[in-house]
Amino acid sequence: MSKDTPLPSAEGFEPRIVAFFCNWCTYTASDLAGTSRMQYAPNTRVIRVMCSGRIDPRFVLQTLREGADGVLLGGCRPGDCHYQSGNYKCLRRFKLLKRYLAQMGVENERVRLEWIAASEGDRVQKVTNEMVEQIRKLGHCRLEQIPRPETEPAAETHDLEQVGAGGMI
Amino acid sequence: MKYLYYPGCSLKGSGRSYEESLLASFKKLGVEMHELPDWNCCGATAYMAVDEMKAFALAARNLALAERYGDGEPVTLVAPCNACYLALMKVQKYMAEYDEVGRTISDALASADLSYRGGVRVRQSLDVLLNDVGLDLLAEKINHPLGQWKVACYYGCQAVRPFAPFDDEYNPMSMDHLMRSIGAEPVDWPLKARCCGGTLTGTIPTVGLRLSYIILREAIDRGANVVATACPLCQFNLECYQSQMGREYGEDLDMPIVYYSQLLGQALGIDDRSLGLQRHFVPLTAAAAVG
Amino acid sequence: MIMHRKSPEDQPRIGVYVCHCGVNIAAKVDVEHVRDFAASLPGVVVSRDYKFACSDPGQELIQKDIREHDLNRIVVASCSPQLHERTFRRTCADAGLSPFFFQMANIREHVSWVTVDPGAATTKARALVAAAVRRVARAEALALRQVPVRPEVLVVGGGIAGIHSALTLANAGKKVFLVEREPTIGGHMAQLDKTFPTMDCSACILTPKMSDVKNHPNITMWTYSEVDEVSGFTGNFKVKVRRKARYIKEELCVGCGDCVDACVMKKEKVQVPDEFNVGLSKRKAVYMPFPQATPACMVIDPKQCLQLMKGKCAQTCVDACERAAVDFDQTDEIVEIDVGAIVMATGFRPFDAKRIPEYGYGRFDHVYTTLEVERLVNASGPTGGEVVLRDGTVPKTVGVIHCVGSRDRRHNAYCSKVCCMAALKMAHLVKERTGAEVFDFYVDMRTPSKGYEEFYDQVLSEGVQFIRGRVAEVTDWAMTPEEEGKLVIRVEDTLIGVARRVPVDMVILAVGLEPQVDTAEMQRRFNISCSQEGFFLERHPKLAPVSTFTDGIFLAGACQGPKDIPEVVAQAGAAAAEALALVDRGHVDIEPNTAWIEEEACSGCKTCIPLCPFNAITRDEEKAIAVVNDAMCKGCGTCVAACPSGAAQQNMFTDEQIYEEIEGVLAYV
Amino acid sequence: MAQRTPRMSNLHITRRIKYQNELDLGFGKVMTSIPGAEDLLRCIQCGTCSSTCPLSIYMDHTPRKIIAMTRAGFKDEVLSSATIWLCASCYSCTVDCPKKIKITDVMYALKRKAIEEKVWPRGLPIPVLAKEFFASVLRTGRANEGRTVAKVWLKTRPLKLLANMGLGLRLMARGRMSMKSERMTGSVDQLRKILDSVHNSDTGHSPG
Repeated sequence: MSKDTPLPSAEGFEPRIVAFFCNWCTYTASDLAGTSRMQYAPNTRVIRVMCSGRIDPRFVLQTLREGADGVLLGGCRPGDCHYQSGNYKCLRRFKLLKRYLAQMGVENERVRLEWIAASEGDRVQKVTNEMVEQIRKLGHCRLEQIPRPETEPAAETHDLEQVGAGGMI
Repeated sequence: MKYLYYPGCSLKGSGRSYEESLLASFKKLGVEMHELPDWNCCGATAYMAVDEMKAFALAARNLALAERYGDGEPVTLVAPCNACYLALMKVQKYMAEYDEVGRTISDALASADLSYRGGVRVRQSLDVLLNDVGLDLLAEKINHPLGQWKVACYYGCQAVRPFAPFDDEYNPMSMDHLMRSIGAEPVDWPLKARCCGGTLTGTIPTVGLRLSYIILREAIDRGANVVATACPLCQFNLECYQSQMGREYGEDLDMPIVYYSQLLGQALGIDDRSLGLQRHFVPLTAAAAVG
Repeated sequence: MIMHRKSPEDQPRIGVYVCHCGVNIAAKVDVEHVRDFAASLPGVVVSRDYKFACSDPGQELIQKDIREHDLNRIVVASCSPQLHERTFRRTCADAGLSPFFFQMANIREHVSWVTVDPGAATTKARALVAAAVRRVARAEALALRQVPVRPEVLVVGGGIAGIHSALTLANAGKKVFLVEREPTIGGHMAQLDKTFPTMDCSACILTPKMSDVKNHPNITMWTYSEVDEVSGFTGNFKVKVRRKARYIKEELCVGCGDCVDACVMKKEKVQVPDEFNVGLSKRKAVYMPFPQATPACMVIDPKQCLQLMKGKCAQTCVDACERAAVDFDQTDEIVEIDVGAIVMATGFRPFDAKRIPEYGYGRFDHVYTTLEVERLVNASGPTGGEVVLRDGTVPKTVGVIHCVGSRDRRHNAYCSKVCCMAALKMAHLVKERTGAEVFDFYVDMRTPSKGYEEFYDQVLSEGVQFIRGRVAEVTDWAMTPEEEGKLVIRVEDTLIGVARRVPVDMVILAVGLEPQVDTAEMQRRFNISCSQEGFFLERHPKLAPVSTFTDGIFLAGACQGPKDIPEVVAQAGAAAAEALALVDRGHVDIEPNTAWIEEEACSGCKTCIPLCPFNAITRDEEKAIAVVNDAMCKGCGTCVAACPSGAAQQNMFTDEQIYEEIEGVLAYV
Repeated sequence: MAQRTPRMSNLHITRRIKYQNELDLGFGKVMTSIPGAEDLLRCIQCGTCSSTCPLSIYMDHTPRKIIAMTRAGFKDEVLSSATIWLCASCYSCTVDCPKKIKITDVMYALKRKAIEEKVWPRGLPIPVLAKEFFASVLRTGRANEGRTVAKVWLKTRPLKLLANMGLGLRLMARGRMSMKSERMTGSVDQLRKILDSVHNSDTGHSPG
């Protein structure tokens, strides 16, 4: 192997996907996929958070801004949240985020939220593979026009939260 | 109600009375059946043994034609013959389940400017009668209830196996319900969906005849005076080889083997000739002698 | 308290250790390449690869580097943090470094084990290592929080698993609450006649333990009760138990049975199937499940009692009870308890044989399940221990069928483990009681435990006919005169290679074990996980078999997977020991991943307050800002994600740390 | 099974042993690549297929044994076995198999393999029927039952054709059989084009 190992397919486009998985269900499921030796596409990079409720929509924007082609969010199944309702909060923010992204011209398939329980290693495999295939068809994600979070006007973020919140995000 | 109809080769040959009685009955029930234009053989069981992909391609062409006929609207294709029903169902499923099948068949269809995107719902005519027409409407339309018949409902294999979306794989009930609705009494018996021997009756008669005989014998033992079938090959085997079976096993067999649609037709008041009953070897009137 | 040698203000001096994990990682990931790559990352002072980082020499190597190279941040790229994060944190702490200056990159479960192509695996490992390096540079020195632990333990389920766990804990001096859904403890074991392989009478060995539970000063036993709600966390669970109305005052009832005799449901046709006898006998509205039921207390079935259903009955039971124990006005009562640990012992459910219609259960009278035959052969069962069929005859030929619902991808793909021995026991008992010719149809005979193979050998020598083959069908279709009126078992004798038809009078289905029907609901209530088959999921199949992913909740018995009695008892003891280890220590360490509010940045908008599932955030009206109560915060971070002004932050998961991680996974490809 | 007094001449004393070099060890693996046969190697030899099969009692090897032999590489024995030709495609085994092995599809695959390798038992009418059927459809787009069966008998057992003449005539008299071929309403060319295209893109199991 050369020092600069290229992505597996040099000729084709290999999407880069960042996954935010909750510690209790989806991260455990992806560990299970590992211990069960389920082979899947190598394009995802998992970032662990304690709860899908921690996933700030700005993480997703920043991830795309940094050059990722897709973002996968994973949380416990409805009703199974380790912190009671963090996954619902995630879902509400996600819905708003999707609308926002659509306005930015980001294709629907690039950002995906999945409920994957700790025992569902096979779903990690399936969802990852599916997503990689979908994004492979879409090609690179270009999100230059989004300002970096640091420079983002506070009011805009505020709006985002307020709408999503409705008092109870 | 309006359906696209796939007769298959047997219903134009040895199983003509199935088509005659089914179309007549549907007409009487106010159901429109339109024959799929330019259909071809489904491939049946034999083709699969020679070339799997070609067998799939044969069946798929019909689905492609049906989908095109629908012109964007959802299409239901009714296949009364069990073998056709299975072949059409199978290619539909395998195209979706196996990439290799999906790709090969799509390419093959494309070579003749055809395509199939999975938009056809394939259904057995029993399924349509039970679940679309419904027992309520049937009860309304029945004017000649057939109280004299103790019917052994014989579904054969491929209507219920392996796909059986509308009935049980070994103890199907849809035909039983249908028979009850026309006033006949279905008998409870364990061989409703056991194999009749298929083409073995012709190719290895010692084996095939025995399988058909087992079905017939059990139907008699359970007190049936008529056997109703849903498959042209089953009907052919049980009826046309009956005299041969009689000779082979030293029994006087005289069991009328009809299509469920013929009994339904009678109950709807359709004349025997329109139901193709004259085409059968064992006349339906012989039944009284058996029970 | 450990003195941290390094202050967080120091420039990061990072050590990276890329683990081979034998060949588990090294066979797929080019570890040397990743090592060299890591060395090029900002702040990295030392980068090494090592055969087994978690081994003693591996840990010593890290500690030596910390001392010699003055490292203040450590990254280990190896397995999942679920497995060894604690190990390496301790390594750091022992070398005088804050354990929270450690970061793990999961390049085994997330990379080498799931990736086909070595090149792609190496690329992915690089990204994860870069992310860990970037993140650890922003790590902060934190201290573990210590929370006191309550000494009481809740045991859920009063079968043999729950009984054994409760007794073990109680004997160690801990206060135990034992909650059982049925009117009596005892579970499935109470229904069994004999227990394999020694054939001890099940009741004889179980009932003493049942009365021990009842009489133990440290055990509070609540039968006919269910857990309604669980909140809190390890060491401090708050549990709401619903004590269902029995309509009998437990403290007054002596179990004499006068009310049962008096009950107006005298005719059998108005009576209901007796659950304890698996429907083989009938019971009235007021009943006791079986004579040794514990507590020896009646219960009135509200779905059958005329008074309770229609408000109209002669109430003969009330008149008959000299102690005035009948109480139609009773209602469900909710009791709240605080416990430090919970042992789940909720057991299993037998496979419903009707789901395999080919075997005719429910269609043919003479097809039974193993559990039904347990009751038939039991001396206190519905037939007084005589094996007679539903038509009153004694079977002359009996077929026992293995693997009913098990090893079957259409139903349960797993082996239920106990059925081979249960079937052998049935074959032995039925032959012993009736002298019948017994045929045993098995797929693979599985008898791997102490004394089990010997039992198989005994049953073989008793003349039971073993046929290796899975039965396709039980039918009343007769082909020969001998088959008329019998049940015919159709099977291939696979050792001989011929199809056989075996006519029998009685069929016994060795049904498998399934998760309880409400496992999914329980899983939610207790916030634990289930495996794909639906049994509760253990933390690690080998090394943490009775722990769950939720600290403080442990698993005992068949709720975790099929088990026989010896195994259940062993596991129940282990679960009790784990619970004991927790509550006995008196405190638990909690991750310092709580949220906090940066006062200057908080606008006082109150967005976060209703979001907190634990009511840990309040508003300081004077300062007009939000305040997080550290003791109540469980560290989910939901408030942090929602804070419009970025004032809320989460320790160990600050925005800054996560942005570093995002850049880390993307920037170096 | 028939009883008979054993005689020395009836005792077929043969030497039976299988040397490893006579086996095709990869045969099972090869078969799993065929759609429907993918689960073949999962078989636990429980025999459900053989006991539910209405024809296993006539087979030289039960379906279970065929799977074992396929997996073990007894390719010659499997392909020359009568078993695969006796399968009437009733799908009982497929729906009953606890491992969800599509045994009917496995049997089809073995039939094709036998035809491809030209090892099917000569004189057995079933492969002839399959091929005649195939040819008939290729000609007209539809199957003509009467003609096909007549041809099969002619090719395998001419006497049988005569014996069944009566049945044929009776069927004809009732309008249930005709020597005139049913044809597709459109041109058969389109169908042939599709079939040819399959042949071109074929994955290796086309007719020999």
